[in-house]
Amino acid sequence: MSSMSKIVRTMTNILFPLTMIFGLYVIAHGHLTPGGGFQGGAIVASACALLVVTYGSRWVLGRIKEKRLSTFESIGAVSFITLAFLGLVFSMVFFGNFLAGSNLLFGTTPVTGSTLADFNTGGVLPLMNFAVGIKVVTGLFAIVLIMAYASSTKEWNS
Amino acid sequence: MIFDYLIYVFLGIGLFFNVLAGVGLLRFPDVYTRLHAGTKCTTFGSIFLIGSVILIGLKLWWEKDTNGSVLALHSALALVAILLTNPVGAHAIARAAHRSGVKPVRAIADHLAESPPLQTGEKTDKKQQPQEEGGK
Amino acid sequence: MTPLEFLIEQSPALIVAVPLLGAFLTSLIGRVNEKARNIFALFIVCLTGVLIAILASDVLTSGPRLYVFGAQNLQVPMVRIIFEVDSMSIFMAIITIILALVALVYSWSFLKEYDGLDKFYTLALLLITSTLGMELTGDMFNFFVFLEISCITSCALIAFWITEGEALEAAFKYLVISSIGALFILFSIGLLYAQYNALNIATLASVLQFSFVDKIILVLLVVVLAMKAGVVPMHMWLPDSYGRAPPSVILVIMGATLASFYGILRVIFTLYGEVLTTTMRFNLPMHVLVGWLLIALAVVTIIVGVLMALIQSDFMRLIAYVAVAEIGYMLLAVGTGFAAWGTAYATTALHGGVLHILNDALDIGLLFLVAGAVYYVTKKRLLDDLGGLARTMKYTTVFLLIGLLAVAGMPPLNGFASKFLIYESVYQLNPILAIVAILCSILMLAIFVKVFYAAFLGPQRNITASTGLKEAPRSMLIAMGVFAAAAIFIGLFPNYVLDTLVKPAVSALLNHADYIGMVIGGV
Amino acid sequence: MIEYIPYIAVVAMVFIGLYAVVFRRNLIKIVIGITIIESGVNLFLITLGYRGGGIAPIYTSLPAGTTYPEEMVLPVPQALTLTSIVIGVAVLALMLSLVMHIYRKYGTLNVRKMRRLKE
Amino acid sequence: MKTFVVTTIVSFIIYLLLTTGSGSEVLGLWSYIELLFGLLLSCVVGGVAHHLFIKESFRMANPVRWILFLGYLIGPFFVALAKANLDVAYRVITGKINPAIVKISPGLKTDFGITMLANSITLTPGTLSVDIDEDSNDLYIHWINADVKALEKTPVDCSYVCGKFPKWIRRIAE
Amino acid sequence: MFGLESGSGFWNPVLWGCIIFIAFLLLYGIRGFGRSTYKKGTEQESSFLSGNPESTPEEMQVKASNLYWGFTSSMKTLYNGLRSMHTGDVGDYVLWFIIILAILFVVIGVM
Amino acid sequence: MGIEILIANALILLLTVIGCIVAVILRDLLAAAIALGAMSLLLSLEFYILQAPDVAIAQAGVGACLTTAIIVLTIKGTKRMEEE
Amino acid sequence: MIDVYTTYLTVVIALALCVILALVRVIRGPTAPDRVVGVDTINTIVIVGMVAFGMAFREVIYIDVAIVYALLSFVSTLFLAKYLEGGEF
Repeated sequence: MSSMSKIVRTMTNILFPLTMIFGLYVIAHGHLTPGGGFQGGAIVASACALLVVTYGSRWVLGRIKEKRLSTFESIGAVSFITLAFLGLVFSMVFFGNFLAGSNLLFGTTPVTGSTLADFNTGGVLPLMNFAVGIKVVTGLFAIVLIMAYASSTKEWNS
Repeated sequence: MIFDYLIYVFLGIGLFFNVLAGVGLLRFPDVYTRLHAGTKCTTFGSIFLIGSVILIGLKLWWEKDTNGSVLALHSALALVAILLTNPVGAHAIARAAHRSGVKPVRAIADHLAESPPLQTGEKTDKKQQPQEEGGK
Repeated sequence: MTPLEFLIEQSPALIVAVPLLGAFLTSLIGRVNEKARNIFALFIVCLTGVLIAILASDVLTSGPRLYVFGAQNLQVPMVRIIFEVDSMSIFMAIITIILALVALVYSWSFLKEYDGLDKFYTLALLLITSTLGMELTGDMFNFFVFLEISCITSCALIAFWITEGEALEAAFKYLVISSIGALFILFSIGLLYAQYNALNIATLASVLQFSFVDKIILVLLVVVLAMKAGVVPMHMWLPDSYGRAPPSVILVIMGATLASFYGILRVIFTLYGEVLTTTMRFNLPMHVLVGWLLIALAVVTIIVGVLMALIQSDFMRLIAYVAVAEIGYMLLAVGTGFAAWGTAYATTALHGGVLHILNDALDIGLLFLVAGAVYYVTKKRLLDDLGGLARTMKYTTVFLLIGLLAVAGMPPLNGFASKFLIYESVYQLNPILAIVAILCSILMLAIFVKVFYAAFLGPQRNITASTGLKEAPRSMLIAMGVFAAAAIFIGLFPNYVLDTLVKPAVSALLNHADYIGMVIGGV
Repeated sequence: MIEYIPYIAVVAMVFIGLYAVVFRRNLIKIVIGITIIESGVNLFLITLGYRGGGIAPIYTSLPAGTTYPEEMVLPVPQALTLTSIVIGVAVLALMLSLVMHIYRKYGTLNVRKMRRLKE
Repeated sequence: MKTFVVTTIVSFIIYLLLTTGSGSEVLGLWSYIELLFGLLLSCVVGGVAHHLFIKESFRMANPVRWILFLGYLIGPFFVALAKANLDVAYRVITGKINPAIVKISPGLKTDFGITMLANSITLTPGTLSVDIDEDSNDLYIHWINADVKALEKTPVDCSYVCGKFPKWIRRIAE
Repeated sequence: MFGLESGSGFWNPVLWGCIIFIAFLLLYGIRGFGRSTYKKGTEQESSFLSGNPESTPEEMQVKASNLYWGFTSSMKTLYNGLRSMHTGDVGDYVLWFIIILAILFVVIGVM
Repeated sequence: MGIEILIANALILLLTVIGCIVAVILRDLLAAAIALGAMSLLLSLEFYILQAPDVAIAQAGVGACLTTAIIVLTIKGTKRMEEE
Repeated sequence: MIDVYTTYLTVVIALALCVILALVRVIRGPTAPDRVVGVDTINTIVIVGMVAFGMAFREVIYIDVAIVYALLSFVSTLFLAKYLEGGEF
């Protein structure tokens, strides 16, 4: 509801894209470095929590509805499972990595050992990381948002 | 050789100020003065500690070690993050402390307590930010 | 490869994946149309049922199945997720899917007037997924994950009637105790991994040493799973949550509870079976001691469950305590079967116990559905406020009679068939146990006489003329009718079920070497 | 040597958490206790995977000429811990939202007063 | 649109810093797919955050200001920071404090400017920004060693508390 | 096809059905020996109470919670113990769990 | 493998356990939440020492920010002091 | 060239001692803001400690954790501060 002081708000405006790009970096490089869908998702969700704490939950709810968040969450989960089913379709194995070694998107075969991290590897893993990331971001953000809203509203029920 | 001593000096300064922060936290009488110690000293100390890492990274970069230079770059980003967040956090804590009713100990003046209650910036903010932005 | 063969080959994965996909698709479809969502959820469960039937026909004819996720062949290190399906798993999967199907049909009209149904369907399908996963998996850690998912989803489902404080209280208690239990399971899995560097049930079973640490692991696993199954004195969460959740939710949760019971069977017979039957202590084989420990827990469970059920005045809570006692009967049979490993009556006891899992699901499920129908019509929980329901709810009364006679073990209903086998075999182990079991069964009948007399006979109480009383809606009657018909069918033809499903399941439990050899030989 | 010190901490954390759950009366304290137990178990799992002098299990950062099993810390316990952390967040969020609802209904956070369901 | 582009570019620069050393195709530092993907992610960030990142104007997009800003950081700011720490060290050891919360009105207009000033004040000798008046941009400052002479006026003169900072910041941010 | 056999006993629903049928017939025969003068809807139906006014059916029906009063009051000590066991306190739930764990640790650990 | 990492390890674990104890003992729930946050960040450092950066990121993201955040929100929604 | 490993691990030990000092403040702190100040200080020290560890182990990814931490500890500080301020979330 109430927002914090102007100094905090300005710094939030600067830090929000910074945190977000960092979280997306962690998600995108999940198959190369530590991190992945969950960790990056938690970081991005924290960035959104930053918005909640500085601007108040009403302000955020005026911009994005909780229903849309849960729709996105379902979409993330569905796309994850769909990738698994695509593995079943293309390589006859559930969760099959049908993109690995295909030289298409993310299809390069990785080089073993201490090399420069090649982004274009991993097959379906980066895609799955993104699906998980969408789910985690929206899920955690929805949790924080709803709890923030509920904690400062006196007359809610259900 | 000089370089090594420089790093030791950096580390020494950094550690000294970090310890000073801890001591200050224990010795000062109230929240605001503790914030002085806890914010300034740790920031300054971490500048020097991370600075030493950056120095080593620069040296490694000179020696064509990619890993080391990337290390220094990331450390610099961590330093930037600290520099951005630390003072704002201190400001938020100080404001919270004042609003939750902690009086500064031995204060000879308190203009904030005398002034009328301050607005939070919600209304002005809404004027600047019309509602149509959400969906884009 | 024909499509059917492909389906058979992939079915273990699909059984888990289809409801998982359905769970999230339902909430998307629910945005568009509510009726379509209900139909879709039912369709998903039916599809899963078909897949389970396909897998069952394959497993029952040609032995256990191994399924490795994401690999064409098993040349990689054994860190893959492995599903291993034998007759016991498929037996439990059939029970789960029957309960789920009936629950969804029942909730069609039972939950119509409440909101938040999107989340209900999502969570119910997730719970079904996790229950099936617990039953089909061949990997300890995977088991933990599914167990934990089932904890979370069932907690959220227990709190379905979120406007009632008691439902929230029950959900909180359940979540506290089950998450602590799950953490202990994780701890024991860590110990197992540290010792043997493997997480596969079969691999672990083949290398288990029964050192001191293994004893700790055994106790941790068995006690936690017993807690999840509701064994006294760790049963207190069960009446709380069963008494306060909607019946259609209870059915699904009951599937998870029975899956925990299946976990006990899996741990004792498959994981520790080899070791316990060959180790000797104090001139006694280890399995006798463990079996008698289970029997002791079981007897306490039966007695406390029945005695507490006698003094309950809340309809659903009463049935929940009876469910606790029923768990005790199963555990008694399993303990007998384990203590008397190798004898003929041990097999009989296990037949009775495993058949009783099915019967428990059907009978207690039927009783909960009846209680739900009573609640739906009268909006009252306490037995003291009810009366004379038999005048208006004729079908429900008949179903209640069938259910309570079946639970009390009266012929010719299904409860009798399994209890008969249990009494017979337990009598041969120790007559006193059988006498206790029979006495408690008689007390159970007395309990239901109380229910029938107080709620269904006598004058109608506290009924205002405006609301009136009607029969329950049709979908609820169908759901109850399915269970009642199954109860009568199993009561009349126990041999049919025994031969097709139970005997393979019990032989899968007893011949753990097959289960182990499946992985060791397969790699 | 380093791999044995954390076990003491694990035992301490699990027992502290159990103490909080059993003897503390506040609902939020119970939740905190469960979080502490969970942290202890996570630490236990990570410690199991640790090997003296090992390096982090990352494919691309292997030193040249080394192979998988000898030099690396075991990766499986870390995967297990990650899963456990994920589940822990879900449990925590669910519990805390339940606590909020219970407070609205019962007007108290005391466990002893939250006993409408007994016997 | 303009805000979107600027936000995207800024986040892309941060992404580039994070992924330095990922390949050797572009300038020996990045690989093509990394750049492509980074651009995509930056667009996502730009789409989400552009209204927040740039609120008032594009004043700060001017590179001259950035150079000034760097000069400010390395020059007066760092010196003040060092002085501040020696000051705190002195007070920690001796325990001599004479605190007050005072009001100053630096006369800065923009949000960014006042934020910069507040942060500088927090990190420099003996002062800590406690609160801010949203309308008039007046700062309330906790001053660890208050000067009695300065307290005679109520908004206290800036030069006692923060030296030449407002001038610098006015040059950078306004 | 029908029936169930354990080591020492057997169960056959068909046989059971025949026996029940015969028993039912017997009962029906016995019923024939009853009084034939009973008439519905006459004074014979109403109950006879001397002294007190007649109570309504709601009052006459024993409530569910009082139904087994004799049983519960005769086993009062047992029930008091059981009631005090079910405190409804989360801490106690966990405590029971830990107690069982400890007991089994001791029992199995000794072996 | 020097003695340094041993000492660092032991120190950090000691601090973690102290954090746990403080989180349990304190009657002020907000203070307990703060102590839990401190505990979880020290735990993250310990994961770091045990060569698990992956877990450390997760623990940092979850333990440092989200756990504290939602506990604080819950305290806001209920009440702060633990009653007797 | 100095021995990076030993040096930076020593730095970490010294930082752990600083954490002890701050933790005393967290335990003793008479008011909640005092505890928050203590935690804030611990946060900064731990971030520096992470960077030092990353230098000692020579792993870039370890420093990523420090960046994450620097960004996220700010959020938790803000949550605590806003609660103390008495603002509605």
